[in-house]
This record gives sequence, structure tokens and C-alpha cells, in this order.
Amino acid sequence: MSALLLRDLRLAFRAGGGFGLGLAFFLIVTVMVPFSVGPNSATLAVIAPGVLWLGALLACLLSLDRLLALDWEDGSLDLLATAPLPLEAVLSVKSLAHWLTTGLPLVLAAPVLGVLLNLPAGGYLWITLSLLIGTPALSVIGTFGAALTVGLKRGGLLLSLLVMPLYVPTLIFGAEAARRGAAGMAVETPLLMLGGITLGAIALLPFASAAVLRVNLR
Amino acid sequence: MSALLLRDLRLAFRAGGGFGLGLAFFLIVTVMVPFSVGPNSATLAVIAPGVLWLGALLACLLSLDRLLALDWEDGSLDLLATAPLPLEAVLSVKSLAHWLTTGLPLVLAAPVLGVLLNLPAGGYLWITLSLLIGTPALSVIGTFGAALTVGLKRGGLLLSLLVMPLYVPTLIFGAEAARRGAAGMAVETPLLMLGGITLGAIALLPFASAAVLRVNLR
Amino acid sequence: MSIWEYANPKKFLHTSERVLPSLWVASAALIVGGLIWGFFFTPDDYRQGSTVKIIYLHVPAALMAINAWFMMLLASLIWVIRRHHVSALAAKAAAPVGIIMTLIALITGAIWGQPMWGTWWAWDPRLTSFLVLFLFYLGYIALWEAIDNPDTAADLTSILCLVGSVFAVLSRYAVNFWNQGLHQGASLSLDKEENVADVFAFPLYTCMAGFILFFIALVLYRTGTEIRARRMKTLIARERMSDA
Amino acid sequence: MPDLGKYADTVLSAYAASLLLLALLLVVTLWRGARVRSELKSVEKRIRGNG
Amino acid sequence: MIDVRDLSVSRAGFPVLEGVQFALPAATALVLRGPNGIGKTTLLRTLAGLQPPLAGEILGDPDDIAYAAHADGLKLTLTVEENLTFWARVFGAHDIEPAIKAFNLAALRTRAAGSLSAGQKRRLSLARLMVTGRRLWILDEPTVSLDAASVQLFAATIRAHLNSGGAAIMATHIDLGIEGRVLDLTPFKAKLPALDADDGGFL
Amino acid sequence: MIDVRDLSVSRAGFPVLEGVQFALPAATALVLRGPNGIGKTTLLRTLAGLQPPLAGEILGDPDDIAYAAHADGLKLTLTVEENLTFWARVFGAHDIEPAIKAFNLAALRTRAAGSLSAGQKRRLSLARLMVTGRRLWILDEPTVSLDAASVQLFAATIRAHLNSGGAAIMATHIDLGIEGRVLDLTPFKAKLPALDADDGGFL
Ligand code: HEM
Ligand SMILES: Nc1ncnc2c1ncn2[C@@H]1O[C@H](COP(=O)(O)OP(=O)(O)OP(=O)(O)O)[C@@H](O)[C@H]1O
Ligand SMILES: Nc1ncnc2c1ncn2[C@@H]1O[C@H](COP(=O)(O)OP(=O)(O)OP(=O)(O)O)[C@@H](O)[C@H]1O
Ligand SMILES: [Mg+2]
Ligand SMILES: [Mg+2]
Repeated sequence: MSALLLRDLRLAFRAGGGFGLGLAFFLIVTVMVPFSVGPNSATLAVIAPGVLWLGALLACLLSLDRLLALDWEDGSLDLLATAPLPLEAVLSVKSLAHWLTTGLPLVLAAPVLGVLLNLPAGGYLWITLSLLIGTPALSVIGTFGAALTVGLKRGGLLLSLLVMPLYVPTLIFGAEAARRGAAGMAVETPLLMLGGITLGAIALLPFASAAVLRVNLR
Repeated sequence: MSALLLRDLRLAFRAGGGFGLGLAFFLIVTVMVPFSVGPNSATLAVIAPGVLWLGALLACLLSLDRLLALDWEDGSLDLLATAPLPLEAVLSVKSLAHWLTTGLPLVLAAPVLGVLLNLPAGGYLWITLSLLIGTPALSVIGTFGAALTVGLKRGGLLLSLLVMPLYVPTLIFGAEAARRGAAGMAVETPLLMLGGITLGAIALLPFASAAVLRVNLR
Repeated sequence: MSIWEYANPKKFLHTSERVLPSLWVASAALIVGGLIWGFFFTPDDYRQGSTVKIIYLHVPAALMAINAWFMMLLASLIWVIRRHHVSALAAKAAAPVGIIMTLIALITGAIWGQPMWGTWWAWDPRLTSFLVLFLFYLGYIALWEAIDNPDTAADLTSILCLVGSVFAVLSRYAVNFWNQGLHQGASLSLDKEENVADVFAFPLYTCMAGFILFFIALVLYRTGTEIRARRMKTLIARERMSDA
Repeated sequence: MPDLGKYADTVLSAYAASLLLLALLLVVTLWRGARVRSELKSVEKRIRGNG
Repeated sequence: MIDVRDLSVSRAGFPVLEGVQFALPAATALVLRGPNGIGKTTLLRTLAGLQPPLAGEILGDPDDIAYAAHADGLKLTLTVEENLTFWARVFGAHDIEPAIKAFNLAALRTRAAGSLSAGQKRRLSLARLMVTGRRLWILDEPTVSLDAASVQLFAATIRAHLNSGGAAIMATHIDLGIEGRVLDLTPFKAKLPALDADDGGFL
Repeated sequence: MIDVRDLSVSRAGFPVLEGVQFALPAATALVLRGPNGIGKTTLLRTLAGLQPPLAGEILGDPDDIAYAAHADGLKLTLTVEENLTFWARVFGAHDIEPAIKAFNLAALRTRAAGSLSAGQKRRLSLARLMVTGRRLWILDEPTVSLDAASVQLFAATIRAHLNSGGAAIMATHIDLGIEGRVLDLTPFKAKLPALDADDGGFL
């Protein structure tokens, strides 16, 4: 189990920095927003928490296709499926590795990028906290999507299409918490809901992911 | 030449609708924006042109990795490089196929999605026109990025990282034209600049793309 | 004599062919009748004017959009548990009908919103959750299309449908929490005072019944088509096997 | 034709769009049904003809 | 070690082989032969537990099987040593030295797997079998791309594995110089199913 | 057809083979042999013009070469026929029937390439050579995964190609039953460069 986690982390670091790239994408989306909506700082401040959440979500989404597809292509997944590890555990570990290499860096970077978007001072704590609570759900849900599409030739965009609607509740509660936090309103309810989604997803989705992966392998 | 175009179009249609998927991604990004920045329709109207441009750009970006990587993986690219077609022409045709399957549908969908974002009534013409002029540049520049990263194992995110800065001028002029149009201001200058970028990119970039592809193949 | 007999494709085809003609006729009669009744023979609403006539399309379509998903959920469960091919194919057959119903509800709603709320679209919870439903349909259909092997496709799409349903409900709550709506509440519930007046209600019921029958007829017919397509695929594969 | 007042465009376009979509759905369904049916028939004939 | 009774296997929902039957005691090898497309890969995947059989049974402990497919399952950015160590840890074994030695990988151990030639990669993926500690090896065309010397190494490894009580099933088109039963799959080719089978299926 | 003089080839910037020298007249075949990792693939890619030589020259018309690599270059979602037609059109040839016949693909012609077995795929990728109309075929382990009958088909195709004035260079580890010169690459293995060679490189 820990061997798998270590291997995935090592691969992420070694493959030309799978680690830094999610982060870089996040940075670039954030930077592109002023180019596209215009440089007015009042507008930017209003949309800042939302942009940070959306950017994190997209960065996460884009890294999903390397979550399982690489192992599928070179045959490792067949071998892992016949190894003495339950597939549910394999997938949970892979979600964890994905979160550590993608979600966690995004959480840490968000406050820095908030500066670029004129995020109001009260918002920094809440954007970080909401991302910290919400991104694990993104990884786990994403693993399900990756397992669904793993057999398909370059299922990249299909993967996005399938996963996006599943991300809706997480995004809504997460962004709502961040926005309320930035506006100085109460954030307990959305944060609690967000936590509930994350815990539920971590507890249940690996079983669904393993089931679809088994179907795809056969 | 036409054989290659036909094949690429056929592959796009057959691979579970590579055609519709860029579109679906565009739709999803547009839908997610209100979830993240909140449902206030005045705010949405202000950022609508920018969001549409950014969404189109991201949809384009995400489909780049199937532009050359698939041909690379199964060895077709080696074979095409030794075939009696100049590599520049091969890459131009591939850009064209990419635009037909990704850029053009985005242009057609943009006004519909504008409705979801409360795009001001004057903006519909200009968002469509600016995308029509700008998206070919996105495909050609993207081909260059794809050729740069084709040898790398799952260069997906690296590709985004490299291409994004190259997209900046196109995005700035395109979004500026759309925003001015929506606000009822003069749009000639940004549209002309946009057209210039597109023509320049179409004329010159295929040579650069072919050069980097040759390096990657050896 | 159990209901599972119809899980045999032949039996299913045989029976559905017998009931389909009357279903087509009944649904056409109800829809056309209900629409004519509603369009020509009901008064205008005192607040909404003649736009109230849109309700005869809008509400039945919205109803079927949701119920089609329920039907797919049920059929997916049957496939997962009992592995009857017909039920998987029925789920596949229902999805495009469901997405068109969703689209009709969205479009009529948008057209209605223009005079009533002064905007084509607002991020009202009900509207928003329909948009999300539309995305679920889109993903579901795309997944069916993307997979060659029919059994694999059936397995994957049915699990997607189960997981998706959970998330669709979650989205509904999330969206409600996120924005208070403009849209009227369910006014057909029996105990509310603000029920639509009977003049509107009866043609509406007629149309709803018509849409339900139309949906059933379409799904039966399309399931038959899927069964035949599946048999054809198998036959062609069999033929290849014989000369490969 | 009832008097639709100032909302005539709204009501009529809603009806037109919905009926168009319903008709489209029906036509596509029937068309694909007929095509699959006839293709299946020809395949069956070919196969049984071959033995 | 494994006992296969009246097994039918299918690919893409269609029967490929029917009525395959064999028993493989410990310390023996079985070589599967048959023309391209007969269903060797499909049979091996079924035995390895990656897909369910269409009919018949497979008696044996699925947790005692190590499978090696057409694809190598190597991580190209990891070194030879890291690749082996990973699989050793997954399978709970710990010593990779015998495997390195048996396949003559010592000189390559710190090289990234991506920089190996086709045959060197193959050697590495065969070495993986030795660190699984599993007793039944299921091998799909194991010697593709190997030169004569490496084929000898491979044969010697198989012999050692058999002598220590293991067993192996392999599909191959060429002669490996391994003594073992040969099973030609041609006679088991699935017959055409009846056109009107009333089984709730689609034929 | 091709004349190779004192050729050195490199992989990842490091010399692999040195001083390779041969001339191949029309209507002859050259079989490259050598242990795994000696540099056969690298040499063939250089000959095909995919990478520049390190030293030496290759005389011959690069536009008369068709290359077939380890990878198949097939589009898995296209059918056998569509795959072949595409390459035929790219190379300006138009008739794919001889190729279909030569590799016994008639029964598979409407199947998606993705649904073929390993050997069937290989047959398809070899058939591609016939529609190129090129005279010099460069083949890297062409018979991997092929059964005995298909190897015969392949040998017959090569013989026909040679008889019609073509030529072929192939790397292989097994015996194909094709008469032709055999070149063992072992003696050409690059020596270690001197540590202080003053050539502007880093050694
Ligand atoms: C564009 C998107 C819209 C969507 C997706 C939508 C969705 C729905 C749904 C799902 C229902 C069924 C509710 C139920 O029976 O519980 C419904 C009913 C209804 N809608 Fe809409 N709606 C939209 C826009 C509008 C607009 C703009 C109006 C008019 C101002 C409108 C008026 C009504 C009315 C009067 C009902 C009947 C409610 C009832 O009394 O049950 N809708 N709509
Ligand atoms: N998706 C599919 N649809 C139809 N037939 C298929 C599909 N996939 C594989 N087949 C067929 O199943 C048969 C068994 O294939 P398999 O890969 O098991 O053969 P094999 O014996 O391993 O051949 P090889 O020696 O070439 O590797 C082949 O005839 C193949 O064409
Ligand atoms: N990136 C690299 N760094 C260092 N050495 C490399 C790199 N890539 C390849 N090599 C070495 O170059 C040599 C030539 O490899 P090549 O693939 O040409 O061998 P080959 O003769 O085709 O072998 P095989 O019979 O196994 O296919 C091998 O020894 C290989 O290890
Ligand atoms: Mg095989
Ligand atoms: Mg080689």
C-alpha cells in the first residue's frame, strides 16, 4: 500500500514535475481572468473567490487523465488488479496520491493568487479552509470518473464531461463558503455541507470506482 | 492531403464524438461560472464576454493533446514523417481539422451560451465574430505547442503551460473586441489586430511546428 | 407468469409490437386534444395573460424530464441486480427522450421568462437544477456512445446513473441553498390553496397523461430498435467468426 | 385562433419550438427504427442464405 | 496447481474458445499454441482472473497467480531497480537481487526503464515475475524481442521455477526449449452458436 | 538501392554503433542481427531518415523508403480497410486489394483495428508496406507475434518484393527463411570515446 503511494508520488515528481504543473495551470487561469474580463479591480474583487475555486477545480480536472490512464496504457493496471491488494484500496491510495500532488499545492497557492485578484482581506482564511476541505472530494470523485473512462482511447474530454456535473455540489458549497467568508458572513452551513460531501465521497465512492474499473479491465 | 483531413475528421467523429466534446466542455465551464462567482445577474453580464472567450480558449486547449499525441503513440507520426508529404503541410492540415472539429463548434455555440450569462443584447454579434476570427489562431498556435510536447509522456499539463502564454495576445484582443462590442463601443482596432495575429500565425507557425516536430521524432 | 418474462428480447418485441399501435393513438389523441383544449378553449390568466398557455407544454415536459431519469435509474438497478439485457437497453433508449424533454422544459421556460421575469435566463434553483440534469443526460449518453462492447457499456452507464442520481439530489440541495428562486412552487399539489384554477388544470392533466403515454410508446419502440441493433451486431460478429 | 394579445410571439414561439423538438424526436426514432429493422432483415437473410 | 474444466471464454461478448480442459500439477509447464486470433490472450486473461469465464470452472487459488501480458507494465521514468522494488513490495517479497541476477540486469539497474531497448525492457518485465513470489506464472508471448542468449536465460529461469515446485502456462509461437505439455488450442475453437438460441440473449 | 559508408549512429546523444558499412543492391535483402541493445532499432531509424547520423553517410533516395517500426501505427477506431486506404492515398497508390490478399485480411476488412488480436494487427501493419509503393523496406522485428502460417505469408511477400526489384533491411532475432545477406552488428559496437578527445564535445 505505502509502496504504491510512494511510487505514485515519485512518478508525479519525476514526470517533468506532475507536481508543479497543476499549480502552474492554476496560476495561468488566474492570470488569464483579468485579461479576459478586463482589469477593473472592483469587479475582480467580487469574482475573486469564485475564480480561485473554479481555477482549482479545472486544474484538478485536467490532471485526472493521468491518474489511471498511464497505468492502463503500460499494462500496470492489469498487474495491479492481479496483485494481492484490494482494488478499492488501490484506488483510494491513488486518490490520496492525486490529492497530495495536485489538491494540496492548490490549497497552499490559493491565498497567494488571491492577491492578484484583489481578494478582500477577510477572504484569505476562508478560501484556504474551504479548498482544504473540498479538494479531497474533487480527487475522489475524479478517480471515479477516471475509472469510468480508462478503457477509452483518449477519454480526456469525456472524462471532463462526466466528472463536471458530479463536481457541482462541491463547487457550490465550496465557493459559497469562500464568498461568504470574503463578505464577512457566516460560513458554518456551507462548510459543514462541504465536509459532509467530502467524507461521504471518501467513504463510499472507492467502491463504485473499483466496480467500474473491474468492468473496464475485463 | 485531403486523405489526411478526411481521416482526422473521421477519427474525431468516431472517437465517441470528439466533435461534441469540446463543445460540452465549453458549456460546462460556462455553467460553472455562476456556481462559483454567484448568481447575481449584473455581475454575470459584466464578465460574460470574458468568460465566453476564456471558456472557448480552455476548450481548445484541452483538445490539443489529442492533436498529435495519439498519432505519436501508435507510431503513425513516424510513418507520416517518412511519407511523401511535407511535414509543414501535414501540420497545417491537422490544424485545420482541429479547428473544424473544435473551434468552429465553439463559435456557433457561443451566442447560445451567452444567454446563460446574461450577455447584453449588443454583444452577440461581436462575441461570435471575434471568436470566428480568433479561434483559427488558437488551433495553429496549439499545433505548435502539441508538436513541442509530443515526445513527453503525458505532456498534457506541460502543453497547457507552454501554450497559455502564447495565447495571451489572441485572448487580449479577442476579449477586448467582444467586451467593447457588448458595451456598444468601437471594435475595429482589436478586431484588426486579432485578424493580423491569425493570418500571421497561419502563415508562419507551421514551419516552426514542423521544425520542432522533426526534432522530437529523431 | 412473471413480469421477468418480458426480459426475454423476443417476448418483449412480440408484446410491445402488440400494444404499441394503441399507445401511439392514445398518446397522440391526448396530446393533440389537450393542447387544442388548452390553446383554444381556455381563458387568459389575469396576471400572465396568454402566456399561461405555455404551461401545457412546459409542465408535462418538465415532469417527463425527471421521470425519464427515474425510469433509467430503475432500469439500471434491474440490470445491475438481475442482468436482463432488455432493461439495460430500455435505459439506453430512454435517455435521448429524457434529454429532449429537458430541453423542451428549458426552452419553453426561457421563452416564458422573457415577458414574465424580463430575462431569458436566471439562476433560479429550479432552472439551474434542470440545467444540471441536462448535463447528466449529456454525460450518460456520451458514455453509451463511447463504448463498443454493449455489456461493458451497460455496466458502466448503469453505475454512472446510480452515482449520478445521488449527486443530482445533492446538487438540488446545493442549488436551493445557493440562490432563492423566482420560479413558482409546485402548484399542483393537492392541499395548497394556490392551485392553478380548474380551467387550466384539466387540459393540463390531459397533456400530462398524453406526455406520459408518449414517453412510454417512444421508449418501447426505441427499446425494440436497440434490441434489433444489438441482435444485428451479434449476428455480424457471428458471421465474422465463421469466416475469420 | 384565439386572441393572444401582446404575448402572441412568446406563446407561438414556445409552441413552435416544443412541437418541433417533439416531432424531431419522433421522426428520428421512427427513422432509425425502420432502418435498423430493414438492415436486420437483410443480415438475417444473408446469414440464413449462407446456411 | 490449477484445474480447468470445460472452460469457455469470450471476447467482446462472443465465445472464442469452448470446452478447454486441462489440469496442471505443480512443477510442470503448459505451452499454449495456436494460430493468431485463436484466443490465447483471451484464455490467459480469464485464467488470471481479469475477466469472468463464459462457462465452466477454474479450480485453483487466484491469489497464487502472477500474470505477464503483451504490455510490459513498466514505468519508463523509474529506474530498473525502482520498478522491481515496487513490485516486490506490492507482492510482499523483499529481495530483488535474484531477479536482477537471473536476467542479467546488473549493468542496467540504475538506468531509467524508458531508455532501454525493446529486448532489455522485456527482460525487466520477466524479472518482475521472480519478485512476485507467486507459484503459477501465466505468460503471454514472453520471449518477444528477446535475443537468443536472453531466451536461454528465460528458459533457465522457468526451469528453476518448476524445480522449486512452481508451474507456468505460456502462449508462444516459437520454440522455447522448455520441456512441458503442449496444448494446441485449434480444436477448441468455439463453434458458431445456433441462430435461434432461445436463451434471452440475442441470437 | 542504398549505400552506407562508415556510419555511426547515436541514441540519446551517445554513440551506439560505429563504422557500419554496407551496400544493398536492388533485389536483395539484408538481415540485421545482434543481441538486445546493440543498436538495431537506432540504426534503422537513422536509415529511415528519422534521426541524423552521428558520422558517415547514407547514399540513397530517402523518398524511396518505407519504414515499419516496433509500433504498429494503426488507428484502432478505423477499420482494417480504412487504415489501409488512408496510407494508400498518402503514398499515392490506390489499390489495396493485393495487400489485403497477400496478408489474408479479407475476412477482417470491416473490423475495427482495435478489435484484432496481436498477430492480426501485425499482419495489417505489414500489409501497409505493400500500399506504399516504396522500393526499400526497413523493418524492425517484423514477425513479432506472428504465427507460423503468417510468417510464411510474410516471407512470400518479401520474396515477391525482391523479385520485382525491391530491397529490404530487417532486424530480427528469429529465422525468417528469407535468403539474404546477414549482418551481425556486434563487431560495430561503439568503442568508448577517449576521455580527452578535443572535439568541442564534453569528452
Ligand atoms: C427556463 C427554465 C425553466 C425551467 C427549467 C422550469 C422548470 C419547471 C419545472 C421542473 C416545473 C414542474 C414543477 C412541478 O410540477 O413541481 C415547472 C413548472 C412551472 N413553471 Fe417552469 N421552468 C422554467 C421557466 C419558467 C418560467 C419562465 C415560467 C413563467 C414565468 C415558468 C412557469 C411555470 C409554471 C407556471 C409551472 C407550473 C408550476 C406548477 O404550478 O406546478 N417556468 N417549471
Ligand atoms: N472487440 C472485438 N470484437 C470482435 N472480435 C474480437 C474483439 N476483440 C478480439 N476479437 C477476436 O477475438 C479473437 C481472440 O483474440 P486473442 O487476442 O485472444 O487471440 P490470440 O490467440 O492471443 O492471438 P495472437 O496470437 O495474435 O496474439 C481474435 O480472433 C480477435 O479477432
Ligand atoms: N536514453 C538513453 N540513454 C542511454 N542509453 C540509451 C538510451 N536509449 C537507448 N539507449 C541504449 O541504446 C542502445 C541501442 O538501443 P536499440 O533500441 O537500438 O537496441 P536494439 O538493437 O534495437 O535492441 P532490441 O533487440 O532489444 O530491440 C541500447 O543499449 C539502449 O540501452
Ligand atoms: Mg495474443
Ligand atoms: Mg529494437
